[in-house]
Amino acid sequence: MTESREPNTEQQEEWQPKIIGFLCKWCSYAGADLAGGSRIPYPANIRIIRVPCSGRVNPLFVLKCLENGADGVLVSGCHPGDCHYSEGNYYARRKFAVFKKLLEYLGVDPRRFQVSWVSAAEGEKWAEIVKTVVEEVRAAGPNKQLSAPVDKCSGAPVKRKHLKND
Amino acid sequence: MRIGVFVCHCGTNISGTVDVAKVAEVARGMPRVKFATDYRYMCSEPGQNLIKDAVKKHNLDKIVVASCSPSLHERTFRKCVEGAGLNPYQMEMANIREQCSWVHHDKKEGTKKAIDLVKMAVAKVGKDVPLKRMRIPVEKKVLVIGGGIAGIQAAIDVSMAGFKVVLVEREPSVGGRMARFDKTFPTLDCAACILTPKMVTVAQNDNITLYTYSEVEEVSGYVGNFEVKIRKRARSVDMDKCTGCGICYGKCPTKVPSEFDMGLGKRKAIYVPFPQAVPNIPVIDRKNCIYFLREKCKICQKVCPPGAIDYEQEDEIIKEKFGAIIVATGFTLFDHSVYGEYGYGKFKDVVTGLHFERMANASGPTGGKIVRPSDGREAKDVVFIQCVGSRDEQKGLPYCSRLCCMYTAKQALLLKEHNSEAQAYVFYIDIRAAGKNYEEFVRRVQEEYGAVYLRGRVSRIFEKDDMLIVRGADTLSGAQIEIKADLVVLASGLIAQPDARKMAQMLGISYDKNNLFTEAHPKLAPVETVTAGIFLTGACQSPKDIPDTVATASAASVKAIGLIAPDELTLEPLVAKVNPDICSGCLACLQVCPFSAIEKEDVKDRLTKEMKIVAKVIESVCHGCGACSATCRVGAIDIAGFRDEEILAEVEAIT
Amino acid sequence: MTEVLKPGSSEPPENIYLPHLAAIKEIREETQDIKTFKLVFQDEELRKSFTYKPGQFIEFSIFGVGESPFCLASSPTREGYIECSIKKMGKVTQAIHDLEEGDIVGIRGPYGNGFPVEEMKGKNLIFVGGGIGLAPLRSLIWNVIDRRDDFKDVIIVYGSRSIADLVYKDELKQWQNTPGVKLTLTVDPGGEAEDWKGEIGFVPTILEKVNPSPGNSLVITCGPPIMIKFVLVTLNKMNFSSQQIITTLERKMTCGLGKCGRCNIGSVYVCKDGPVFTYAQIEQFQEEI
Amino acid sequence: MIKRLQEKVGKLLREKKVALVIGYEMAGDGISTTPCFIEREDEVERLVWNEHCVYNLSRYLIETRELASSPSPKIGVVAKGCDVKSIIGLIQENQIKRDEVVIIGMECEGQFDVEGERQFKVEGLKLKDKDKDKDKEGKLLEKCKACEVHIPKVYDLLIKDDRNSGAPEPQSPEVNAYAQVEELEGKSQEERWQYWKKEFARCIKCYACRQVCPLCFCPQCIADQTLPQWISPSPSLKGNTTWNIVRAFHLAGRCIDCGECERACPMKIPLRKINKKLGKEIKEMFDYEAGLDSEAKPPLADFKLEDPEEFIR
Amino acid sequence: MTEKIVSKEDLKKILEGLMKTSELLAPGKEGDLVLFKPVKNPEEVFFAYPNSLKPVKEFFFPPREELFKHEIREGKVGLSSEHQENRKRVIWGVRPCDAKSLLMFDKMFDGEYKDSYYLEKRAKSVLVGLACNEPLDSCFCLSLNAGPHAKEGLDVLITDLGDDSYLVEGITAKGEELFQGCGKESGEGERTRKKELEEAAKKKIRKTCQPPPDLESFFEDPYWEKVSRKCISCGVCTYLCPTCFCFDLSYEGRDCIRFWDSCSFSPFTKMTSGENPRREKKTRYRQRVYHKFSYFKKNFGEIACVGCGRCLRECPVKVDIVEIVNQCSKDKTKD
Repeated sequence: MTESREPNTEQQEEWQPKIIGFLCKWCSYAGADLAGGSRIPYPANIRIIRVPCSGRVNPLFVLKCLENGADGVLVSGCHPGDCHYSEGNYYARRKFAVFKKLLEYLGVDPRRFQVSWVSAAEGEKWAEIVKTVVEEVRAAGPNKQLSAPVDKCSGAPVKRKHLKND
Repeated sequence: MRIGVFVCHCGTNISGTVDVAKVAEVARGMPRVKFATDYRYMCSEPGQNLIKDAVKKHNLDKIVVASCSPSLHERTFRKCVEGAGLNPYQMEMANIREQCSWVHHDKKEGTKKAIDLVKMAVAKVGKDVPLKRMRIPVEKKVLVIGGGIAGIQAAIDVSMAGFKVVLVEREPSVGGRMARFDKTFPTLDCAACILTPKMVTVAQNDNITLYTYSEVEEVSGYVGNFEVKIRKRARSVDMDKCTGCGICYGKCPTKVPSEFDMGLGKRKAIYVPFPQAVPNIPVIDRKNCIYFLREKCKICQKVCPPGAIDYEQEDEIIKEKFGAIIVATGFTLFDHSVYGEYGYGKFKDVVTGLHFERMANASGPTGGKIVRPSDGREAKDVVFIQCVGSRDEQKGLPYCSRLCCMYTAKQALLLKEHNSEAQAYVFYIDIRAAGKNYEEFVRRVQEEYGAVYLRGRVSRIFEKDDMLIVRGADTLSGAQIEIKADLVVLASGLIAQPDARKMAQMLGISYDKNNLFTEAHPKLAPVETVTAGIFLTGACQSPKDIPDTVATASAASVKAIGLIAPDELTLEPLVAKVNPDICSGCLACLQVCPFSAIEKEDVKDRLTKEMKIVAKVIESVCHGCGACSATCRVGAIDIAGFRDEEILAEVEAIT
Repeated sequence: MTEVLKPGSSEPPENIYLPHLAAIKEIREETQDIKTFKLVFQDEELRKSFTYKPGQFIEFSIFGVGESPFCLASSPTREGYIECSIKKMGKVTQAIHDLEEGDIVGIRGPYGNGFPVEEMKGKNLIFVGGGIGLAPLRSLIWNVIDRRDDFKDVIIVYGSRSIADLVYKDELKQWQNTPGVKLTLTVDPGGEAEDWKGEIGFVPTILEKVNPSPGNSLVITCGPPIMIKFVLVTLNKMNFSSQQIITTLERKMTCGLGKCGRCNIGSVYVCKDGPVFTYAQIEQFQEEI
Repeated sequence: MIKRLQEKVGKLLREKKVALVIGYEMAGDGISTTPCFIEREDEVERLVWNEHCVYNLSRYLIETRELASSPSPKIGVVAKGCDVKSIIGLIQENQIKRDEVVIIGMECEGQFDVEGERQFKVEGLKLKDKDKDKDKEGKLLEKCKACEVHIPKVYDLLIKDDRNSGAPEPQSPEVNAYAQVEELEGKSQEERWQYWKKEFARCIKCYACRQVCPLCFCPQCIADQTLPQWISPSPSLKGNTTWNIVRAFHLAGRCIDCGECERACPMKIPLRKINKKLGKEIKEMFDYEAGLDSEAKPPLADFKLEDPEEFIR
Repeated sequence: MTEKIVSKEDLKKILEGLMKTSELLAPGKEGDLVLFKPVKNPEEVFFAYPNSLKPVKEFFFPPREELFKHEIREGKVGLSSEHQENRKRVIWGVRPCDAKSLLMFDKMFDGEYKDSYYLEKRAKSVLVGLACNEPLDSCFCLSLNAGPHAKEGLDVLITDLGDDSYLVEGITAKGEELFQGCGKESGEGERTRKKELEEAAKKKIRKTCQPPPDLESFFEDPYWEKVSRKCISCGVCTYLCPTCFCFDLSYEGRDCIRFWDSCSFSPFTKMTSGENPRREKKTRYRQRVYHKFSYFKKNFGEIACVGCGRCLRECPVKVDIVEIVNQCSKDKTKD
């Protein structure tokens, strides 16, 4: 069921980029944990989704995020050679290399989709990357591309009429 | 569906930055959430009891715990909800500490983010399906492939723990390379003295079945349940009847170069490779035996007192099941004939370190004398050249073979011990002596035994007046050097066995570009492979000296024992699953699976009733990495616990 | 020349796609994957005015997820609520199974022709059901039991894969105890338990054993296609004519209004002209059922 | 050429080497051709070959798979050099077996754009003399201009062009196959977005692009799935864009550039321009080209340690 | 019914006027394609087209239409539905075949269950027809009770007389209203000219569609397997067909939407259980043919085809439905 958003009191507030991160649970997620454990502050714009491996991240996830209105997506995994599953990140690297080229070619702002390697020891790096990505996405502005509202068949203005309500 | 949300204060760790009461309050309004509360320490016993009580009281079936990182307490809370009678995999954690309260300082912002994180967890748990841990029976037996020191040690260790082991060796005797050595660095124990007792143990231990002159031919199955075909090659000698008296090879008229002695000595067509061989039972080399070549002779059969010679014997195929496999297939030497400067392997008196070992060995072909193979004259001036093949990306290997520095030093020492007149010259690039007492040893060789160490490469070796002229540079002095040598000993690098790649493919383990087997993780899983249940020891993984080899053998044994000790394997259910109805059979998943956990299957389509190819997951082999799922274009393969639907629910929850 | 049609000019006509809101009053777990949902319309007027026939169906809407057709399992003789028994199969049914009492859903309908209850009066009725196929029959069975005098003997043969898969377990007992109603239960071989008192065997076999007479009788059957197929063979053997056999057909019925174009069999739209057909009608169809 | 094609196909059928041959016949308009399925020897006269045989018939191989496993096992398919690439792709992805197909390779000098007639009167475009007519280049399909496989790389039978008997294989003109892609690459990000937005807005989700594609063989396209719903089924700018991105990505490293998607699209969305771009990138980044080797690992199911990663932080 | 002669200039003025008072839709070029779109400038209105790529059905039965929205707050559900403003809509340049197709839509969307979304749009629209002087080879309207100058379903018909003047024939009051106060009476010469044009156009239509009377008995014929073989099961023919109306309903977020669907697609009839009565391609193709030439006729008294020829022109593999329908009777007699 689609729950309606909370009353939009925030609308007046300044726009804040919304970023979704897909982090592999062995390296990057642990890196983010380390950033937490080390109390390294970074912007609160990112929401992390934990995945087993960067190789698990289907490029369609990224597309879904952008389509649903996320302003940026960050996929982060282990450095090459460090993958817990030995090769997952290599496959991810290929997929995202191609996918990124595709999005760019279609005119999607490249800042909206980023990839990083962050190890479990790189808490600092994680915080830095979040900062950078947030700033870049902020500069890119609200995502009006893939999440553009649907176009109406004809441009006729509409009036809304409540029919049923309890 | 009735979801319960439990928000942890973590003392003030979370509540300092996040308004936990507000989070719980908002959570109460989330779809399908029937109960939400906050508590000071959720992971504490009262905290866990709070969850259990709420499950009962509010009839909850799915749980969200908003607290710290799942890396820390996922196990705790899974156990907790399991204790409450729920499926442990219908619990999700929202990491509002590491990802929120500890990194954000603004309470309003922190609270807002914490709410989002809870929302995601609620959305995910809503899609979670109950999962069951998998249990599979385990064959309590270990296969060790390779009967060198690595395999011997592994077999002994496993057998000592009370488990059955099958040790397969392709040579007629176990012992491997180490059996050829004279003494071992840095302690100079006699190799035979320390190895032979182990070889005997292998032969005599009831838990160990030894198949020599045998090879592994096929491996199928998966962790806990490997099915292996072993080819026991025909020895032409009945092992049960043979007493090892040795009359047969005493009388055999055919002499051929001995492989064991690196061609420096001879053996018969019926032979044991070396006196201490285990089993001490000869084998007929059918390629050279007169009977097998011309159907004549039969002398050995005539002289054999127990009548053990059996010319009709055939290869035997043994099929056995194993719970774990230890791979100890060892190494071979780099072929230096690629190097023109060392004479392309054509000069008889340019030999490898292993030749030197055989000569130095008192029971070897020269009776312990270091001689020139060309004329048998005792060698006086001997040049050792290091890094032959190693660390040479152009013609040789990119890596360092690790033990050449040490064995060269040892051989320089042995040279002097065998002949006090002799002089050793060692051309080296760097000395790598990074083991316990290694550096001291090398220094002793130089200082006490007078070995001359020259830093530099040899540019050419040529023959002159039945001597070898070794021309090189001493880069330290900058001088050009020419040494007139009786013998040149090359410290050839260690490389993978010629059939290593075939072996890896048969086992379904990965190998690097040098055909060395790849460990599952270089640091944290150095003896595991990506294929569950298959472990590595010794030089088949990377060049290792004896101490390291023995250490990895014991490590691999412990891993194998740990695997087969329980009656059943309990596996996490977070594995891939194929929907055969929509699988297109392109098998891209099979190609990306790092664990070979996917196989091709022919099935009848449920609806069209036509035969088709689909992918099938071997659940006990799958690690749940998800590479298959992300590669599948149809979305026919999904990862339990991280299903597409669950991940997309998280996305949708916050967008 | 044709004039353009004129809808009512002031008020827009009723929106045929807009569901009525209904609250889930009660959820009963029938089997592991079947639940019965009792629904009460939010609108009080509608609660009174909503009438339907056994065999009709509704479009059940989970807002934001989707809409699916389900037959009405309740009897119109029990007023004030409707009931649907729903098996967990796909996206919508899964979402329905996740619902809790008190949740609000959307209902459009009733649609379809329903069973010819009037024609059944004064006749012996033989109900043959399998699995969840009992749901539409239940509507009719209660209807018959509640007006017991209008009908003659009632025979019910109902089977499922196993005891656990039988639906309406409590009601089966009530039917059994109703005078003039003969209920035979069966489970597939292997689906029984030690204390099972019913039959063991597939529905067509048991039907043959029950051996109802075709005289002044109608057979109403509903269940998995494979069951129906063999039930027909059995009935044929017992000399039932195809006019005497009534069943409901299943198709993907998206709109329920005969408009969306997918549930037709020939020129007949299952959602509008069905889903109840006599076997005589079905025999006329060219497409395979 | 047609004569020999008919003879060879007749022989295949007569000798029961194939159960069915998929080829081209004249369409009702007397200009274009249409796919046809020949099962009997006496039907071979329907077969034609000309510059309007644009369809990639390998698409039908999957549907006839069932037939291929019946007693008379093989399916013959008339294939141009480019079509053979998709046959290789199908073998590579286990959709068909090489020994179940008889590839009747056609030497092809390029296909003409019959579709030029669309919307307007059918006139002017008549089957002209086989001799080189002046505006041939002008009518040549875009994809044919940079063709490198006038003679298929793999075939069981080859029907050579009569005119070229003995002549060396026609040389590909020096054409930049990626000119259109590069032109678009040269534009600004915003310009590219506006361009594609306008194109995708027209999409009516008829899925002709998918249905005509020889490599879109999934039993249930991801676009038709509801659990989860990856792509909204209705045509809207948002859903259309997603669909087109997914379609292109799912063909990355697999598309053999037959251009059928773009040709089939009634709304004339320049789909080939996207596929081509991905082909270019994959060639540059991973040194892989689709449709050349049925034994090769697909590039997205493969990796090299030294794969590019400048885009990764 | 009045007839008038208007000049090109007059038409432009009328268009300009309509733009202000109504929503005006007319054909325009988009690259090589001719599509109906809102008119922003009368200059862009394109007259010289055989027919638009998409039929005008999209303005009554949009490819995607929001039916209602839902909102859930604290367990309560609110539903709201949008209704388009009742502003007059003029669709300019409708070909007679497309106009006729709308009469079939009327039958579908009216009846026992009245589809307000369709009917509202229908009621507020005025159809200005443009007679076909240059039909295409693929047109076959004549054999289906229609024709290049047919008036059925239109409110007004314009015929281009070729000399920058147009004959305007009012058909309904709604239509005549648009041309009030402009142009001049038509003369005999002009009427003759129009007749000539009509006859000439009719002569150009050589393709005929002659469904056999015994189509029903053909249902199980292996013919369908054979003729459907090359069909690729895409939705081109159905989506571009002016008489195809199949649709699907779905929720997208908070919107309940209706959108085009096609009987060519395999999932169209696939049930959740996986069962699919029309899984085989042949059954789907047969459904399309039978729906048009048999079922619709049975239910509504006429063949659901107007002979616009779009399906022939746009089919990616040149499946010729007319040929298939005509042939199936011949085949019958042959066997």
